[in-house]
Parts: sequence; C-alpha cells; structure tokens
Amino acid sequence: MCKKTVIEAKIIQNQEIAQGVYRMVLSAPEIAAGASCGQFVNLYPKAKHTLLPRPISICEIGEDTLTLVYGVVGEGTREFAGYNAGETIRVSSAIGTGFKPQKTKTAVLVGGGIGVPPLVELAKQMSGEKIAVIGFRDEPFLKEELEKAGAKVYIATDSGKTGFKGNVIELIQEQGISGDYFYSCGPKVMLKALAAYCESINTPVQVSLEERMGCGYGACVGCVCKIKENTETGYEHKKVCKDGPVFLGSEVVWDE
Amino acid sequence: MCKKTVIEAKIIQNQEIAQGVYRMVLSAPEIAAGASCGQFVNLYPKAKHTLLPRPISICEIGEDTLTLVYGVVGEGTREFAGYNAGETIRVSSAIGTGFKPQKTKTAVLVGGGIGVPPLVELAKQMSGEKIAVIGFRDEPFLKEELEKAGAKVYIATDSGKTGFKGNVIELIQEQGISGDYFYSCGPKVMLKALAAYCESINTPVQVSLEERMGCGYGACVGCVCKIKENTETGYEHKKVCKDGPVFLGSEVVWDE
Amino acid sequence: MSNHQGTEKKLDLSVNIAGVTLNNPITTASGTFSAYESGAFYNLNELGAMITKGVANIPWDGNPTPRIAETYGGMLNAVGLQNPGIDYFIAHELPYLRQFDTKIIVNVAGRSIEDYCEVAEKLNGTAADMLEVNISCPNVKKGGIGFGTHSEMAAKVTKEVRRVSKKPIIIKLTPNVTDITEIAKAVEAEGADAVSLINTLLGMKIDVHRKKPVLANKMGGFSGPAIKPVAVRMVYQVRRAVNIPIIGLGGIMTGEDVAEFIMAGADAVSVGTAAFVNPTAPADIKNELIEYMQKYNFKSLKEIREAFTE
Amino acid sequence: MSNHQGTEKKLDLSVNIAGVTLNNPITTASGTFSAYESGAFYNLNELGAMITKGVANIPWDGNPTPRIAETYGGMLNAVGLQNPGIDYFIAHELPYLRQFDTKIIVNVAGRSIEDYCEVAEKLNGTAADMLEVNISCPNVKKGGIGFGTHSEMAAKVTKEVRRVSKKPIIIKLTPNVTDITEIAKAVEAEGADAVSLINTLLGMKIDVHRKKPVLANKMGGFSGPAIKPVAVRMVYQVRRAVNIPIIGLGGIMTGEDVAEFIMAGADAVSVGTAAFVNPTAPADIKNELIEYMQKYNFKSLKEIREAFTE
Ligand SMILES: Cc1cc2nc3c(=O)[nH]c(=O)nc-3n(C[C@H](O)[C@H](O)[C@H](O)COP(=O)(O)OP(=O)(O)OC[C@H]3O[C@@H](n4cnc5c(N)ncnc54)[C@H](O)[C@@H]3O)c2cc1C
Ligand SMILES: Cc1cc2nc3c(=O)[nH]c(=O)nc-3n(C[C@H](O)[C@H](O)[C@H](O)COP(=O)(O)OP(=O)(O)OC[C@H]3O[C@@H](n4cnc5c(N)ncnc54)[C@H](O)[C@@H]3O)c2cc1C
Ligand SMILES: Cc1cc2nc3c(=O)[nH]c(=O)nc-3n(C[C@H](O)[C@H](O)[C@H](O)COP(=O)(O)O)c2cc1C
Ligand SMILES: Cc1cc2nc3c(=O)[nH]c(=O)nc-3n(C[C@H](O)[C@H](O)[C@H](O)COP(=O)(O)O)c2cc1C
Ligand code: FES
Ligand code: FES
Repeated sequence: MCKKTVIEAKIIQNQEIAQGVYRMVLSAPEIAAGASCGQFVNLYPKAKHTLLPRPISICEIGEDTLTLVYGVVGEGTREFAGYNAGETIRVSSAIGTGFKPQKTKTAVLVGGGIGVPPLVELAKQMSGEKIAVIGFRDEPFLKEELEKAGAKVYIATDSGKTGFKGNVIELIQEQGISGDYFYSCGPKVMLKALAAYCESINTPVQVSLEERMGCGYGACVGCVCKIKENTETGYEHKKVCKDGPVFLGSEVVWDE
Repeated sequence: MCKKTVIEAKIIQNQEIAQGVYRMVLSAPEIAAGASCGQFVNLYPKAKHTLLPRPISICEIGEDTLTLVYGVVGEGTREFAGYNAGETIRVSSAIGTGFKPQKTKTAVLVGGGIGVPPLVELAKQMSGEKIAVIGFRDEPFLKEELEKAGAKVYIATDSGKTGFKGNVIELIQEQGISGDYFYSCGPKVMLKALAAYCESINTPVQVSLEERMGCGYGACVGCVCKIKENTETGYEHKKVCKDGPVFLGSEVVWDE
Repeated sequence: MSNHQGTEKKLDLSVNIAGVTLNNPITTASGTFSAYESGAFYNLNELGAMITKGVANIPWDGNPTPRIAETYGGMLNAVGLQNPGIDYFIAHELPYLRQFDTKIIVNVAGRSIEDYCEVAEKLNGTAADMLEVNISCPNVKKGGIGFGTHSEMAAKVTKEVRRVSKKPIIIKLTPNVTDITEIAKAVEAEGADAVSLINTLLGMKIDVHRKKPVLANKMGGFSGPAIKPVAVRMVYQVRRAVNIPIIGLGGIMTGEDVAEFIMAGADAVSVGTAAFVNPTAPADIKNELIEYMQKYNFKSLKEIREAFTE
Repeated sequence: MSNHQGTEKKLDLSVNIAGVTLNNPITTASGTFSAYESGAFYNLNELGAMITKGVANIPWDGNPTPRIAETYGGMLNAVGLQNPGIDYFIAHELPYLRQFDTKIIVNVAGRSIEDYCEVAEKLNGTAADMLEVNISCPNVKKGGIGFGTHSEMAAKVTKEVRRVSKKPIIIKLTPNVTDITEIAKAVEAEGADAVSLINTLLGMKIDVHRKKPVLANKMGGFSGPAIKPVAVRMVYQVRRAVNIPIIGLGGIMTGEDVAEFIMAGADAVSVGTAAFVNPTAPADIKNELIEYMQKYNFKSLKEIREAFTE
C-alpha cells in the first residue's frame, strides 16, 4: 500500500557546473527505479526553521542514481549547495505526472535556465530526431549532456555572451527550427510565449509548470494551476505536484 | 567602549569524558585574557530554531584557550556534542561575577555533577590547602584535573559505584572535612543544604547559581535570583548573569 | 525505560470523543491530508481519525496562486478552501475513506449558516463519524466577518448545525480573537459536542526582492511549529473554561508535543503542517508518543494528563 | 550592486516620528535592551533611538523564576515588568542615557491610569524624547484585564497620558486582540502621536519531562522570528487604518526583515529578541538594511515603502 517514501540518500556528487548552479548525484536505487522523465523529487532541508520540501526536477535517471541540477536561489538551495559527497539528504520518491514522450519525427525541446535539467532525461528517452533550444541569462549548462542524449543543441543567452543573443523563441524563429512536437520547461513567461507560438504553428507542446508547494505530494491543494475544463469558469484548479508538473500547452489558462 | 564581543572560536578538542559529559577546548585568546574563575561564557547553537545562548561555566583558562565541560541535556548541548575539532562555535566574552578566591588556610570546594567544572579553575587560582568534595549520580569526572590543581579530592556518588555512597554533605560530615571557607557549584538543592550547613558551622560559602537566561549578558532581567536586601520584601531580584552567578550563600533567599 | 508489557497493564491509547472511540489520539488536521496521497506514505489504519479537507455545499474554486509561503519555523497558506462540494465528496471521496479501520471526521466549510446546515444534513445518512465545523470561514452575508471571531455568530452556527445534524459536532475555533474562552463557552452552551483548536493565525509575508506580498491573497493562515506556544496556551485556557472534549492542534511535530497538548488539556490532537515536513509524520508521531509513555510508564492518556501539575 | 555614493544622491536613513527625527529607523525593543550592557557590545550611537525597559510609578518586583523559555524559532518571557520605579530611573538611569548621540524613548508601564499619568508627568522635564506607553499591562483596578485589549480602555489611557505629557506619546499595541485596527483607531482618535506594534503574543510551554509549565508564571509573552508573520500582517492592517506613524516590531532578525516591515507600512522598527541571539543585532541589522538599499538603489526609507505594490 505504501508506494511512496522519503529516504536518506547518499550524495555521490555535488558540484558547481555553472555559477550558482549545482549538479547533485544521489545514490537512490529504489527511487530511480520508480522515476520517469519530467517528474520531480522533494528535497528536504536539514535546517529546522525551513520546513517545506524543495521540489527539484529529475535531470537524469541512472540504474541506481538520480541526477538533479539546481540553482541556488534561497535558503534551502543554499543549504544544499553546502553539502559534500558522502553526506546524506532526505529525498522523496519521484512525484507527479511528467513528460509523455511521443513517437514523432522531430522533437523540439525548449528549456529556459533552471528549466533545462528535465529535458536531459526526456531527450534520453526519445528515439527520433531531437533538437534542444536552450536559453540562459549568461552562462549555459547541460549542453554536453543534451548532445550525449542525441540532441542537436542551439543556445541563446540574454547577454549574447554565448550563442544567439536573445530568447529561445527568437532563436527558433531566426534559425527556422521546426518539429512536429515541442516539449518545454522554464520560466512562465517563456512557456506562455512558446505555447502561443506553438498554437500559431499548430504544433502540440508539453510544458512543465512551477508553483509554490505545501506538501509536495498532492495532499494540500497548495500548488494549483488553471487547466481548461468544461466548467462554469472555463477552468479547473489542478495540482502541479500531482496532475502536473507537465501539461499540454493548449490546456493551460495562461492568465497572469 | 565595546568591551564585550561574540566570536567564532575554533574548537581544538571536543571529547566525551564521562557518559554524556564533554570537554570542549576553544582557541580564544582574547576571551581567555579577560576571563576569571566562576564566570561563564554563552555558547550559541547554529540551529536557527534554537535562538537563545547556552551559558556554560569556564572550567579552565589557558593562555590562548578556554576549557568548558558540559553535559548533554537538550537540543543545544546535543548540537555542541556533535562538533568536531577544527569546526567553529560562536562564543561570548566571559560574563558575570565569578568566585572571589579568599586568602584562607583551608578552602573546601564542593561540587555536584555538572557544577564541578568551575571549581577546577578556582582551585588553580588558590594557594593554600584545598579540599574538593564532589558528588555525582554515578560516574565521576574532573577528579584528575582537581588533583593537578593541588586539591585533595573526595568523591560521593548516589549509586555508590565510586567513592562514598550518598551526597556531598553527608560525605563532608562523615569524613569530618572542614575548612575556613567554602565554595560551591551544583544543583540548587545541594547549594541550599550546603548554605544551611555552612551557616550552622559559621563558615562563609560562595555559591554559583543557575537560572534560565534570555540575553545572557544583563539586558533582559530574565535570570534573576532573590538576594537579601534592606527592602520592603527583604530581598531584591538580582541578575544571575551579571551580579552572579556567584553569591554568598548567606545572602541568597533559598525559598523554593 | 520500563517495557514489561503483557505482564503489566497494557498501554491504552484510545480516547472517547463525544461517544466516538478513537484507537489513538492522532488525527490529521483538516486541509493537510488526503487519504489517497497521504496513504501512499503510511498506513492510514494507524490514525485515530482522518479529518478531511473542508467541504462546502457547492464546489469552491479557492484562491489564486501563490497559495503557500514559508516562514521562520512555520508557513502561510491561502488555499481558500478549494473543494469539490459535498455531493461530489459523498459520491466519490467518502466511499474511498470507508475502507480504512479508523474514524472519519468531515470538516465542514460555509459562507452562511444555511451552507453549513446543508452540508451537515447531507452527511446525516453517511459513513462520517463526526463533523468538524470550521467557523473561521468569512460570513459573506455579514460582510466577510469570520463566524469564529464573534461569540454570537459562533453560537448561532453551532445551534443550527446541532439542530440538523445527527452526528456529533466538533466546532473548530480560530485563535484570532481577544478571548478564546468566550467563544468556546458560547459554542458549548449551544450544544457543541467538542471543540478543536487552533485553526491558523492570520499572517502575512512580503517578498522584499519582488516587493510584493508572497501570497496572491496577501494574507494567509499561519501554521507550523512556530505557533505552538499560542496553541498550547489556548488549549490550556479552554480546558479550564468548558467541559466538552478538546482536540488540540497547532505546530505538533513530535510525540512529546502531543504529550504537551494532552497535559494542557487536549483529549485528542491533530497533526497538520508536520505532514509537509515529513509525509509520514502522523504515524511517526504516534510511535514517538508510545515511546514517551513507555519512558515514564504512562499506561493511558489520562495518566499523562493527571501527571501534569501547575 | 550600484554603489556610487557621493556622485549620486546620498542614502538617507532618517525618519521623523511625531516631530522627533531619528537618524535611522532602528530602535531597541523595550525590555530587551540595557544601555550599559548592550553598549558593551556595540556603539549605541548607531541606533535611531533607545527604547528603555518599562518603567512604572513605583518599583515592581517582577515575576518568580523561571522567567524565560525557548520555543521553536521563538521564546517566552514572563519578566513581569520588573523595574526600579520612575524616581530611580530619572535619578540613575536617564543621566547615563544622555551621553549617547541618539534619541531616548521611555517605555511606560502601569496598573491603573493614574500610574501611567504619574510616570508621564515625572518625565515632562527630563531628557526623554518620547514616551512609549505599554498598554499590555493588566489593569488591576478592572480585575487584571489588559488595557490594550479593549478599545475604550486603550482610548482612556491614551487620552489621560496625552493630557498630562509634554512629550510625543507612542501607544504600544498588543496583538492578542480580534481586531487590532479598532484599537489603533481608538488611540489615534484620542491623540496618540504614533503607535508601536506588536507587543508579545500570549503563549505557554509545558515541560513534558518535569510535567509542569516551564515558566513559573505559566503563561508568558511570545516573541522572536516565529511571530513575524503576525506582526507584518498587523502593521499592514494598521497602516491602512490610521494616519499616525507606526513603529513596527516582532521577530526582526535581518535588514531584509526591516525592509519587509517598512513595505508593510512601518515608519521605524524595533529589534528585540534578535539581540539575545546576537548581542550586536541592532547595529548589524542597520548595516544589512543599508546593503539592501544599495542593492536596489533605494535612497530613502520612503523609496522602499513606495516600491511595494500589492
Ligand atoms: C515541479 C518543480 C520542479 C522544479 N525543478 C527545479 C530544478 O530542477 N532545478 C531548480 O533549480 N529548481 C527547480 N524548481 C524550483 C525550486 O523548487 C526552487 O528554486 C527552490 O524550491 C527554492 O528553494 P530555496 O529554499 O532555495 O528558496 P526560498 O525562496 O528560500 O524558498 C522559500 C519557499 O519558496 C519555495 N520556492 C521558491 N522558489 C520557488 C520556485 N521557483 N518554484 C516553486 N517553489 C519555490 C521553496 O520551495 C520554499 O518553500 C522546481 C520547482 C517546481 C515546482
Ligand atoms: C551560569 C550558568 C553556568 C552553567 N554552567 C554549565 C556548565 O559548566 N556545564 C554544563 O553542562 N551546564 C552548565 N549550565 C547549564 C547549561 O546552561 C544548560 O544545561 C544548557 O543551557 C542546556 O541547553 P540545552 O539546549 O541542551 O537544553 P534545552 O533544555 O533544550 O534548553 C532550552 C533552554 O533552556 C535553557 N536551559 C536548560 N537547562 C538550563 C539550566 N540548567 N540552566 C540554565 N538554562 C538552562 C537553555 O539555555 C535554553 O535556553 C550552566 C548554567 C548557568 C546558568
Ligand atoms: C494548507 C492548509 C490548508 C488548511 N485547510 C483547512 C481547512 O480546510 N479547514 C480547516 O478547518 N483548517 C484548515 N487548515 C488549518 C489546519 O487544519 C490547522 O488548524 C492548522 O494548520 C494548525 O495546525 P498545524 O500547525 O499542525 O498545521 C489548513 C492548514 C493548512 C496548512
Ligand atoms: C524579555 C522581554 C522583556 C520585554 N519587556 C517589555 C517591556 O517592558 N515593555 C514592553 O512594552 N514590551 C516588552 N517586551 C516586548 C518587546 O518589546 C517586543 O514587543 C516583543 O518582544 C516583540 O519583538 P521581538 O520579536 O523583536 O522580540 C519584552 C520582550 C522580551 C523578550
Ligand atoms: S503541494 Fe500540496 S497538493 Fe501540491
Ligand atoms: S539573562 Fe538577560 S539579564 Fe540575565
């Protein structure tokens, strides 16, 4: 009956791969076994004044390991960044409804900043041609991992320091990148613009959303987003942590 | 003007010397230089949900070091017990009014349990004959340190496992231990009984009191004890952290 | 630690609340528990009772997001009582709850007295063992003032729900009042079978980097270990003001916290925010309570309560 | 981080409260500060103002010990306003305070309206810059009910103290009320020059090993970072209810916390429990506030306040 759990996992690696961005590899065979691309895990800080779980997408699923890539933004991720290999961290089972890889000819994977990580496992899971278009403020990361997973990688940066100067949608248009299915994870403004773009070119897109979470496992209804439904309001509040984080771009109500 | 401070001191040693009792040696030259026997320092836990300082008596004052001996009783001391040599801990300047060593022929130092530590530095500071009578539940500690400081040591334990079976006052009476000045630190019941005994034999005694503290440095009036004064009530509330922790047994109102 | 069970009197965790016997005093705080999701982490039969999310007469959409903010040792929520309505609840959720060997307490929300009564009536014929009436909801008919902050309004809701319901009713009190004993006495006088306290404190957090409130709703309900001293104080005060059973909650994180509430006067307790910090918290806390009782050789909750001296 | 001072407009931390200019918004919360002891750790000239411990018309003995308990992210105190009385204060403490280049705000305690007035009158001719009237004290004449929990009583104290005092008066509000805006409006109407909030929440802690309350007084005042969400919410509410300046406090630990209170509507702030966690907290927090302002290029407290959007 108890199909989910929280374990103390051993940290195998915890290394800065770009400024303020860390790759953490955990030894967690039982969690890796139940995980699929686009799901996330909850990481629990040790500091007792920070209570809530930190949801982090699964970047890669190994036989016995999970790879996470996270940015340092606040107290919890700052704590995580301080861990050394050999220490342990509390981590939950893989949670949520992830990407559903489709059997299409050319898949376009669009990532923004700290939204890039889940695209790596997605790329690994897909056969067929795959193009990754990834945008950053300044410093790219996970390019090699995406290439190793067989993707052709295009990079955009806000600063223009690396690759195309501009955002991913401008890059897609500039390079005339096209495909028959899009997948994306990144800031909401990017996802919203991409969903509009995909609608305009009549191509489906799966998007991975973010929301502030309470429980992180479906019990509190804290983390909802608006999904189109045949109700009075035209939408229903669905849980990002359970019904998502991945939804079809066309079913999301992009109001804000 | 700023004559007090809180520093990050390096831990040189942190070692269990009896069950649940630890000796911590800190490298803290500036604090050691200003410290005297019977004063205490505040140790600040790192865990942010435990806010208040933990007052710990100074056990020994070295040239550049402070030695503290503490028992693990709750969250803060449990945290301290987990530190390794090389790590740091926040520690305050020496605080309070400590023992005033008197020039007498025979001093009797009476300690109970985790009240024994400050007697070590006291013994070191005193010339003349000194007798230490120390009581424990079960397992004695700091015997060698007191002997090294020139004291003849008598031990009592509740269990009778080591030394005399009974309490320190029974031991004093049984062995006919006497002196012209007493100094003491330990549980309140012991101090109260000793103060009564000293009064009965007309010998002065300095006692070191404990009280729950807020600030730990004299600002909050949280840590008071009743000291006899010529007021309406016959006493005044004095601060254990500033006016004490050491008072004359004869001036304390031992009501509880 | 004495641990001679079998030879000695056995440890009895059970407690009777208004005629309903719970196997143990641990229940799940409303809004922090979902049988399906929580049951993925621990065996729900370990609970004294499941208290459901608030259910209203019709579906409520809840508030916009962000609904959650973390604070120092606590959290804020402004879920806004999103719920699918009582008909859906009875048809689709209650049947799932019945499979577990524990009691079912349905938390009831409403924007008017009629709302509360409609839900209570619809639950009459069902498997629900008790109702917990959340009177912290704003009364839309009275300009959004909380039912729970005025003793006359609290009394009125209690009276009407008591009249229509065939189940024992627990009134859940808000801590955002000058004198909680006044409200507790008012609801006791109108037939409340028990009270539960505390609901969340009202709090706010501002993100000084984004320069706006963290919650879309600006203010939200403040819960977690940070608030425990207020909860313990109120349970202590209410215990000395009324004679009906008390379900105590607010910041419970450990078995010793449960003992603290029982000493303050609670008959049972609820675990809320702790289940966010650790999904198996209710089960773990029950085990810690047993350890605590063994350490001090307490054989029943009553013995814990009676060991307390002021 | 832009940091071009000198060439640009200079950073101005000053704030005017009821005609008194503080060099910066950082003051010391009453009861958590002693000029002599705190001044051993940092330079008191760094403060916007020193707020003293509560002083009554005659010496108060305070409560029995233990007076202090630690809670999760907070603490309880039941010092009971021990103080040497206003005559001693004026003769022996005020002269010491005068040497510092900062303002002096004297916190006033009383058990009756006459008590408050007596202290206020005696302070008229002195170096005190302002009075902060703590109306959380129990009114012994009215059976120990807090002045601060009833708007009529709060208004009455304000009116009488305002009448006798020649100094600006700040009324310090208690959070243990159903609607703090009601009290704030009542004291504003009677001439309060400013309000400060919040005083401590009422809390309790039980030691489950000793099986009794930790505090000799059983209940005590709950302070520290745990309570900040309640304080921010109340400052936000009161800012929208009255026009007089607000001194905000409750759980401030960092410079960003100060910015949070300013965005919520505070004109100045007080640092209390933080000074127990770190004796130099008031000075450190002031420096952190400056860093925060530099990061976002704020030149004054007003700019912080105006950057807040709801
Ligand atoms: C489904 C999902 C997957 C995510 N995957 C990744 C990932 O792979 N890599 C990565 O770097 N980040 C990811 N994030 C964002 C990550 O959860 C936050 O950056 C992190 O929680 C911040 O924690 P903190 O303690 O450092 O920040 P603080 O601001 O101190 O956190 C305070 C609270 O806010 C929450 N919070 C803060 N920012 C966010 C956010 N953007 N989204 C949700 N909650 C937030 C925290 O969880 C915590 O409860 C993901 C978020 C979601 C919802
Ligand atoms: C002047 C003085 C000198 C002391 N010297 C020593 C010493 O040399 N060695 C030693 O082992 N202990 C000493 N103590 C007692 C020591 O301060 C406590 O054991 C310690 O604070 C417990 O902290 P904790 O977090 O482990 O316990 P918790 O119970 O988790 O602490 C909770 C709170 O209660 C306070 N507290 C708990 N027990 C005591 C106590 N007995 N006295 C004062 N405050 C307490 C803590 O400081 C903290 O604020 C001394 C106390 C005082 C007042
Ligand atoms: C996310 C969330 C949702 C809640 N929803 C409800 C609810 O629907 N009905 C209710 O009576 N209380 C609700 N509460 C309040 C809790 O039941 C409980 O009273 C409060 O959180 C204090 O307990 P805790 O500190 O253990 O969480 C909710 C609390 C949280 C955190
Ligand atoms: C030990 C202690 C003593 C206090 N004494 C007083 C007092 O004399 N007068 C008063 O108005 N407030 C008093 N307070 C309340 C504080 O001034 C402040 O309102 C409260 O602690 C909240 O702020 P904080 O969380 O920053 O501590 C006291 C608080 C503490 C912790
Ligand atoms: S975070 Fe609780 S339901 Fe999603
Ligand atoms: S602990 Fe604050 S005065 Fe002694």
